[in-house]
Amino acid sequence: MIRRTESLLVETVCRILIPLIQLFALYVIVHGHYSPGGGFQGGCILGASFILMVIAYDIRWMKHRFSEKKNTLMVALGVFIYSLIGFICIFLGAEYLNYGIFHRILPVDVAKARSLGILAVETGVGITVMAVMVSIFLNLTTYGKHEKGEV
Amino acid sequence: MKIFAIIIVILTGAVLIYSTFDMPDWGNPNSPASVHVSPRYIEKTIEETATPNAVTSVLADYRGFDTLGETIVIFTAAIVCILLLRREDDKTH
Amino acid sequence: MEILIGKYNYWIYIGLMMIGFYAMVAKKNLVKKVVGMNIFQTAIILFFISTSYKKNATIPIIIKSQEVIEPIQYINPLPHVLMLTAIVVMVSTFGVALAVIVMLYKQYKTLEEDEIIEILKDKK
Amino acid sequence: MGEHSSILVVVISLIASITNVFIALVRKSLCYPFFVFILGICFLLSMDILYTVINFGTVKYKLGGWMPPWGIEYVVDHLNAFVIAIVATISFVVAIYAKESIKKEIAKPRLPYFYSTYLLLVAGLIGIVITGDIFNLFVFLEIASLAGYALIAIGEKRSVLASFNYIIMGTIGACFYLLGVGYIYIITGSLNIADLTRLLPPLYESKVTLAALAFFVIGVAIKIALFPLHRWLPDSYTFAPSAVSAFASATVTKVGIYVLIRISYTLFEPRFLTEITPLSTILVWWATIAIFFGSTIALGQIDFKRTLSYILVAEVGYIVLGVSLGNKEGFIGAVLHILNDAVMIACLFMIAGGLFYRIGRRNLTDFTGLKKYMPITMTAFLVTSLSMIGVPPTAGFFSKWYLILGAIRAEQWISASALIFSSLVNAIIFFKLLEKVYFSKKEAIPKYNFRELPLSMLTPIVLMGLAVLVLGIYSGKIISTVIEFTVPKGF
Repeated sequence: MIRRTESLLVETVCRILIPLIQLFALYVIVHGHYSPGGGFQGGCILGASFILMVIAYDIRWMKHRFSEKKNTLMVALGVFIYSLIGFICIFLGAEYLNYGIFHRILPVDVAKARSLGILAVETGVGITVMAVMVSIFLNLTTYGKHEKGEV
Repeated sequence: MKIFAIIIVILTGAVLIYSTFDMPDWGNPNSPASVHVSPRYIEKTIEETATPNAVTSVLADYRGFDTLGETIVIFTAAIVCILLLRREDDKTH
Repeated sequence: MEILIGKYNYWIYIGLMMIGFYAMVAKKNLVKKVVGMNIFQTAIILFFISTSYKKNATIPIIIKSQEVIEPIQYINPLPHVLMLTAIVVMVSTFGVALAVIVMLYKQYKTLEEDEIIEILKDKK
Repeated sequence: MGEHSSILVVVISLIASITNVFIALVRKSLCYPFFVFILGICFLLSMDILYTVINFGTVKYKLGGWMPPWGIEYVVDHLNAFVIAIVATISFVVAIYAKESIKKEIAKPRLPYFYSTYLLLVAGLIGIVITGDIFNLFVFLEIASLAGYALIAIGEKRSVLASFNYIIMGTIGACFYLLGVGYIYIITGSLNIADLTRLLPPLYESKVTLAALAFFVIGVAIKIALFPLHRWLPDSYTFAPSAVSAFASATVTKVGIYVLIRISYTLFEPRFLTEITPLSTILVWWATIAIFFGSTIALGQIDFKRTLSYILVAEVGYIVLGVSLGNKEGFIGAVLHILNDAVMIACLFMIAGGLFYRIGRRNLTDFTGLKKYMPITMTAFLVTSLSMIGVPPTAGFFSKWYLILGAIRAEQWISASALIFSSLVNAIIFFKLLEKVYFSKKEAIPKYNFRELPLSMLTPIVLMGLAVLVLGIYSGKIISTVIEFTVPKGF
């Protein structure tokens, strides 16, 4: 039960554009080691794709794809990943957020372990930023109702 | 009220301009900020973190706790928006 | 004259900052206040970023094949990192401020500060 | 956990606020027990830190394993550990109190998010205090501020406008602080406090250092509501939910004062404030004016919470005065007053919240004849009021004694008289109230449902009332084990 928008043009363009935007966002997140980019930037782009979905179609259609419960879960999940990685470092016997210690459990040297740690952390940041963007946008534009209409 | 505001703004501006005379020039490679802590990040980033992008390695590793803090800040913003605005009484499906 | 040209980045940020600060203190419309807050914070970000610049240097992504890495060839990454944090903080503050403004609008049906104060006085 | 407790005290409350969101999705009734449990752990960890610092000296913790000027470092000395213990204790006690009082003031579906935000405020405040890096301090300052804005905005109707004003003022303060950080960074290139202490002395003559100090002080002065910049405080704490007023009023301003102490005496040397810049003299006068005005305005208020807010403005003046007097007695008095004032203000705000809980009002006239109906609460109120006035065996007497001694030793006669004046004002306000409570012939208006508070609200109030007495009796011991060591060198 998807309600179509009035403009066929907007719908078709968004249908093509949104997956590309999301793909690009993932590229920005994972390629942060070698080029400008990283969790925040990628997360913002990813969040923007969902916001575009809301603007081009409507909220119900977007929530059909990405429910509020999932969104709230993801807001917390990203930060949780980040802080959990810090805790794993403590359990392995190093300081909080000292990713170098991962070389004990992974078959890599210290520098590479740090690189992997950065990647994991950036992923967490990306998830949180994406979900937060969507959450703030929905709450602000609909006065917290998550539905079309007046105040 | 407007005059009061203008006075405050001009006072702040005066302090800012006054202090600018002792600041290093724009783009000076020998300014203290460029020689004290930051060179290590540029020199050692590949060796220590296997990440060529120094901004990423500083962001997520050398100063990783700041980044945790900022992720928490944005998490706070989301929680605050839900706390203040979200009303569950209307059923959405 | 040399001071004017050599430090022109500082003059720009000072100007921006005073505009933002004035809007925050003097404007009566709540959204204008928050926009002023944003300009103010952007000015600070501009200040930090301009301190990181070195003449004839490039972005801090180190070329792997290089034998000796000279810090002078790359701009200072630290202010960029700090400002990434500050931008996120700014966005969050902006979000919270807007949420509070939405609540205020729901209560008073206006965004002008003096009108709200007027309504509060009438209630008393 | 030993060596890791300094980081755990921050991270556990952060993770708990995240986990709380998960729990809320599964089962909402579990949120509150979890919330109190976590704050209990934080309390124990803070005591562990205090114990370690007292017995083994300064604790350092390198985050991410990087050496200090490059990575972020936690440095815990006596002053930090002391303030952390205060924040953790008050947050725990108020959390117990919050259960009943918040149920009446906030809609039920919002409760889990309220607990999350409260935990974020605690984490932010402890993070500010514990860190040894000026930029990390800014990040946690923002966490604490954002959580604070929201907690205030969910109060009564008027609280939203108060919260908006707080956002504008608070952001100006935080931005000024950030600008100060930028100025320090541009002339030294470092962000670590210990490193800066070494780098800054040759730069004391620089205009940039002066401007940085000015921005730091003004930014922090907004956050602690020092007199002309106090405009956000009375409205915010009057209309916020009672549990939030109790916690925030007791800790937010105190943490701000901690930042002021750190900046003025650790980042810079004491001689920079007294000989090179006239900052200590300015602060002494500024604080004196704050005491006079705060006390005077407090006299004319009707709402009990608003009265307390203005008294708080005056109390902030006390502590800033003690810090900037520049002698040992004043400084000891100030640090001791951070503790005593946190306990007293939290207790009084909780009593105000209790009154509001029972009768939905909290004007000064509502206290009439309360001894009959709320005997235990009113006993705690009696003890705390005597302490606010400064009657000997209670805690308030000792800190005020040291502050006045310090003012006399620094030959600041006007400041000393301001302290005495403020005590007199407190005496007028609280004796009037006590008279209403204990000796009023008039009956309490019968239509109200006057009863003793529920146990979960009564226990924290009684605990704080007892603490006022106990802290008074053991103040000598507290000074000799902790506060003696916080006095900066050169005093």
